[in-house]
Amino acid sequence: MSLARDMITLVAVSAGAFFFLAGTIGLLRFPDTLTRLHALTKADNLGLGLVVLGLLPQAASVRDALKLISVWLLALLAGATVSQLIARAAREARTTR
Amino acid sequence: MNIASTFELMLAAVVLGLGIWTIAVHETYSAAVGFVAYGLLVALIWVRLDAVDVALTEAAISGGLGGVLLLGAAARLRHAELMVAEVPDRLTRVSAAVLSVMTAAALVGAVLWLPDSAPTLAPEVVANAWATSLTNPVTNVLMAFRAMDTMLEKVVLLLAIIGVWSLAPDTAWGGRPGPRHRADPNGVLVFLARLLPPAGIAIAVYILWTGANHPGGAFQGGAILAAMWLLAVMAGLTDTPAVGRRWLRLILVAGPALFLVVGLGGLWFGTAFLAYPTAQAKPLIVVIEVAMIQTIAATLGLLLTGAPERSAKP
Amino acid sequence: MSGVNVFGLYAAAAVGLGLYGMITSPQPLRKIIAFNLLGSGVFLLFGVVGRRGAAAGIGNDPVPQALVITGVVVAFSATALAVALLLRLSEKASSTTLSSGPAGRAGSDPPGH
Amino acid sequence: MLSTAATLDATASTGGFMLVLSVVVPVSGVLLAFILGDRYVRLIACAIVLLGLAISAAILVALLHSNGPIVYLLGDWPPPLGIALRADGLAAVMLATTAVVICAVAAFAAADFSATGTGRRASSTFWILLLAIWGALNTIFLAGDLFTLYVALELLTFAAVPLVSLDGHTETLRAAIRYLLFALLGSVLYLLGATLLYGLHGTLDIVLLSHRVGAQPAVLVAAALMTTGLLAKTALFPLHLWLPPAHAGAPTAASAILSGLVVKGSFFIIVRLWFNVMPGVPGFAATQLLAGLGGAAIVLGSVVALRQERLKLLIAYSTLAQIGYLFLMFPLAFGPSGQLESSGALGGGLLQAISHATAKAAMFMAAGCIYATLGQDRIPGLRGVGRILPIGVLAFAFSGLALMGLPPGGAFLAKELLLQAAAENGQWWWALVLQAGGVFTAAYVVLVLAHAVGTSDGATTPHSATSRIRELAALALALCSLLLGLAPWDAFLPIPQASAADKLGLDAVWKMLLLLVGGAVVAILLGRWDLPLTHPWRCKALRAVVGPIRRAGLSSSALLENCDDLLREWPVSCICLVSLAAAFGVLMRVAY
Repeated sequence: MSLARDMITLVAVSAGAFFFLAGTIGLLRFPDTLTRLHALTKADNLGLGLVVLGLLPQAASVRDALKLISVWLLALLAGATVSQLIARAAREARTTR
Repeated sequence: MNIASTFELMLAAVVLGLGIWTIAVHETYSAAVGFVAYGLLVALIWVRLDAVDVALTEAAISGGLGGVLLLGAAARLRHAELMVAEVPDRLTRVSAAVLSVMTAAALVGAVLWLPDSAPTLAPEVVANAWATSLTNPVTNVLMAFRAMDTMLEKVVLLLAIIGVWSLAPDTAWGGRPGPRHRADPNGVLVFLARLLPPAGIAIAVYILWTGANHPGGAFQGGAILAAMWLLAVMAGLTDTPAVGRRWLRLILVAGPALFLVVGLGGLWFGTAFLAYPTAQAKPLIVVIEVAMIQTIAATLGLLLTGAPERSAKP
Repeated sequence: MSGVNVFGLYAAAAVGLGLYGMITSPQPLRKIIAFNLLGSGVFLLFGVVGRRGAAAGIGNDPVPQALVITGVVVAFSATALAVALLLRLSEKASSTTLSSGPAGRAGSDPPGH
Repeated sequence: MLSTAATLDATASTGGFMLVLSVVVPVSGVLLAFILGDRYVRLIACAIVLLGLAISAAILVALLHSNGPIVYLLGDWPPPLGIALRADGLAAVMLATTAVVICAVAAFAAADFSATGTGRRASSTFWILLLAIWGALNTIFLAGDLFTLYVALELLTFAAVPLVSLDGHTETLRAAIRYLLFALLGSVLYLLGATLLYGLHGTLDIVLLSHRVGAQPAVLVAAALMTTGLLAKTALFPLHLWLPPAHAGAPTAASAILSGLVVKGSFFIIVRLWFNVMPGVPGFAATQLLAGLGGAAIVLGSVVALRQERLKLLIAYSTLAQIGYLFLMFPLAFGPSGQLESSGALGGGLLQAISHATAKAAMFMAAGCIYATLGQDRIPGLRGVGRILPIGVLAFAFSGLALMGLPPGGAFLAKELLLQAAAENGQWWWALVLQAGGVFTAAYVVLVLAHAVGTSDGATTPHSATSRIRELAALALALCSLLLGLAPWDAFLPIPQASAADKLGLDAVWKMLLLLVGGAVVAILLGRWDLPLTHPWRCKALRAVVGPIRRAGLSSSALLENCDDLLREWPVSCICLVSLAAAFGVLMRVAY
């Protein structure tokens, strides 16, 4: 049982870390704001989601698990909003130029 | 070398790199961005140092609100800062570098020379925790053993507000700070500003409440409340209040004033200034903290919005 | 306690870095950022000192923790005041330079009252 | 560990609650004034000022009747866990001085900062910050914990900086930013030192530390960092970049507070650090360096003061010189062995600080009256002001004489004590500096007075009338400073009894005359402005002799002024700061 949990954690967290890595590389290498944003949101949403998913089996109590999930939801909300704001600012900057 | 210490080494290296970048980068705005990231990573160091209370404060106040403050200033000063062309000459930079390295080296030496049996007050804090019946040792130190510092620091916050307000033009004295923000009412920012504050307020209250026994407290909660309020202001959902308003000023002094009143109560009825009667210690501290979280939230928020710019009268 | 010493070394480095920034940055805002870096170094050093004093089931001496929390808030207020002064200066003057050249010797402005 | 602290601090707390009140009363004044708003601010401030004065007097009386310092444990928690407030003789006299100066400044400012019209912003801010400065200073004098002192220092800075920029001019804003940033740098260094001390000894309580501190390397690093940080806040040469513009640019009442009181806050912590926390640890060489900087401050501050065009800047540079004077007591008190040898020198140094606090505040207030009357304060334009503003000029003269050390002033007694200590432990060179400092002070006082009482070519017309209360407040404070030597200091400071009275006499008058003549000569040789006295000198022979010397003097003083300009550059100042810290560290190390 414990082994299965640890396996889930290992796989999910590694996958999450991979998405973070990919997102970071994208952020550094992509040419313009919108594509960079694309890379960033992948890291934020999927990467963090997978990390949280991986940590859930390790949570000591239901309360801790709920906290983990709400962290992910809040990050999702903030990430979505901010990336849209950045995208809009980038578009406006392009049209005014 | 185990995984934990490898991680700590990497963390220190990354933070150091980020720090160097923040100091060395050409543009001021980039430096401000660098500082935000730096603040968040420093919070991680605090977690590794097993000081979660400090980590929360560092993330919320230094990295979060401090970062917003610096970013805002960098944006507003973009043009003014560019005009400064007084880069110090080579001699200055070299001697500054030498002296800074020397200082750091002396500090390293001093840290390495610290005695092996480190002195600590932790046992005494634990042994005297009965006086407040709170189990978070940091809250005990802040609210009971060193309550004077905490009270004075609230006055420091108030003075910072007075100092910032004193920079207003005479015509705007008592008026509203910062520009009136307007955002697309159907836009995503307004959406977030409507959706997030209820959750934020709940989290802030939770952090305040849990601060009695777990990491957390009025500072950390207050910083979150301030962030929620700033979000609403930036989305144009609410305007900054005129600083001459009586209710606003009452909120701004509520924390230190209640602290003083309770302290004087201890002087008058009890054993000493800022001494709590053991039976009522916990409720008294909770009441003070409830007042303090409002004061802290209002103060932090208003420190970010700056000096009054618009006259109170429309 | 190797990890603690790593952070102790970093704290000392941050102090040096912040000092260097405060001395050499031409822009006042950069000086403020450097001051915050310097401050974080000092606080971390305090944290390392507290970590060494872990005892009685607490991982970090709570007294330094409390002092650092107070210090962080004080440093934030200082930053806010400095930024407000700077913004006001930039409204009043074209340049935010802190040096007053030989022509405009400091204080040649008529004083109040 | 707790038990030692308990025995130390159990020594009676009768009247200890007054220590709490002396901090709490100004702070609650700040809160109350802030809530009630612009209309009642002045009223509250005046009520608090009177109350605070009474409390300070009560503490003085209580200390007379207690044997040993008054101690109060906040929250009943003994150090090292809790914080103690302690009032010894030094703290009590500083409390009283602060109360008196604040009282006089409040009387002066009552006419200035009224709550009407567009001045509401400046007025409200001024009164609240005045109370805040008072609360901060009282905390500094009483707090027995290094971190509480840090918070109080920051409180002081946060109250002082907005006062500098109160009028909102570009230059004063600039001065305020420089002041704030440099002061922050200083307090960070102080905190760094405090961190190391906690890491070594597990407490920040002054008394406990004094029992535990030895000459470990980390203590020396801490001492060097803390001292340098505090020096930056005290604006000792060469760390004075912020002082002249800040003190000269602030409104008059604020200048009086900044120059008279605020710099004394960090100075007092240095005294606590060197005499109470780690007595004898810094060693002989470090005291010599400290006093050497003081001597340099006297020369540079005085010479540059003689070259100023504006009266307020002249007084600000005079403050720079007088701050240097305060640091001469360190080698004299500690002596060649590095241990505390002459407590008379400590008493003299403190007395000098008190005397400067009163005299300099009075001088700024007198200058403020002159400025308000003439509408400007250029020194060549002062001619004839003695006619239209006799009391104001008299106040200036008295405060100047008090600074120079006219008996029975506090500065006179202080100088005698320091000279005595110098003779006792054979450091004659500091006696020379002490005397030179007196002559330099005389020089710029004579320079100003000669212009003020000189006849003007045309009729001087007052620009606007100044209120009589303001002149009288300045005069009262100046008189207070002149009579300080008669106070019964031996009850509070380590000063031998009745050392003032027996030094009064023909001898003292003779010394004073010598000082004035010396001052006049220096003013003629180094002053940028011709003394009006030189006009009647038609004697060509004399001119032929004086002329070349004066030219040489002027060019060398111009050189010093350029040097001052360079030192007040931001990077140069910061480099000086860090190098000083290094120098202190090395010198303290050398001592062992």
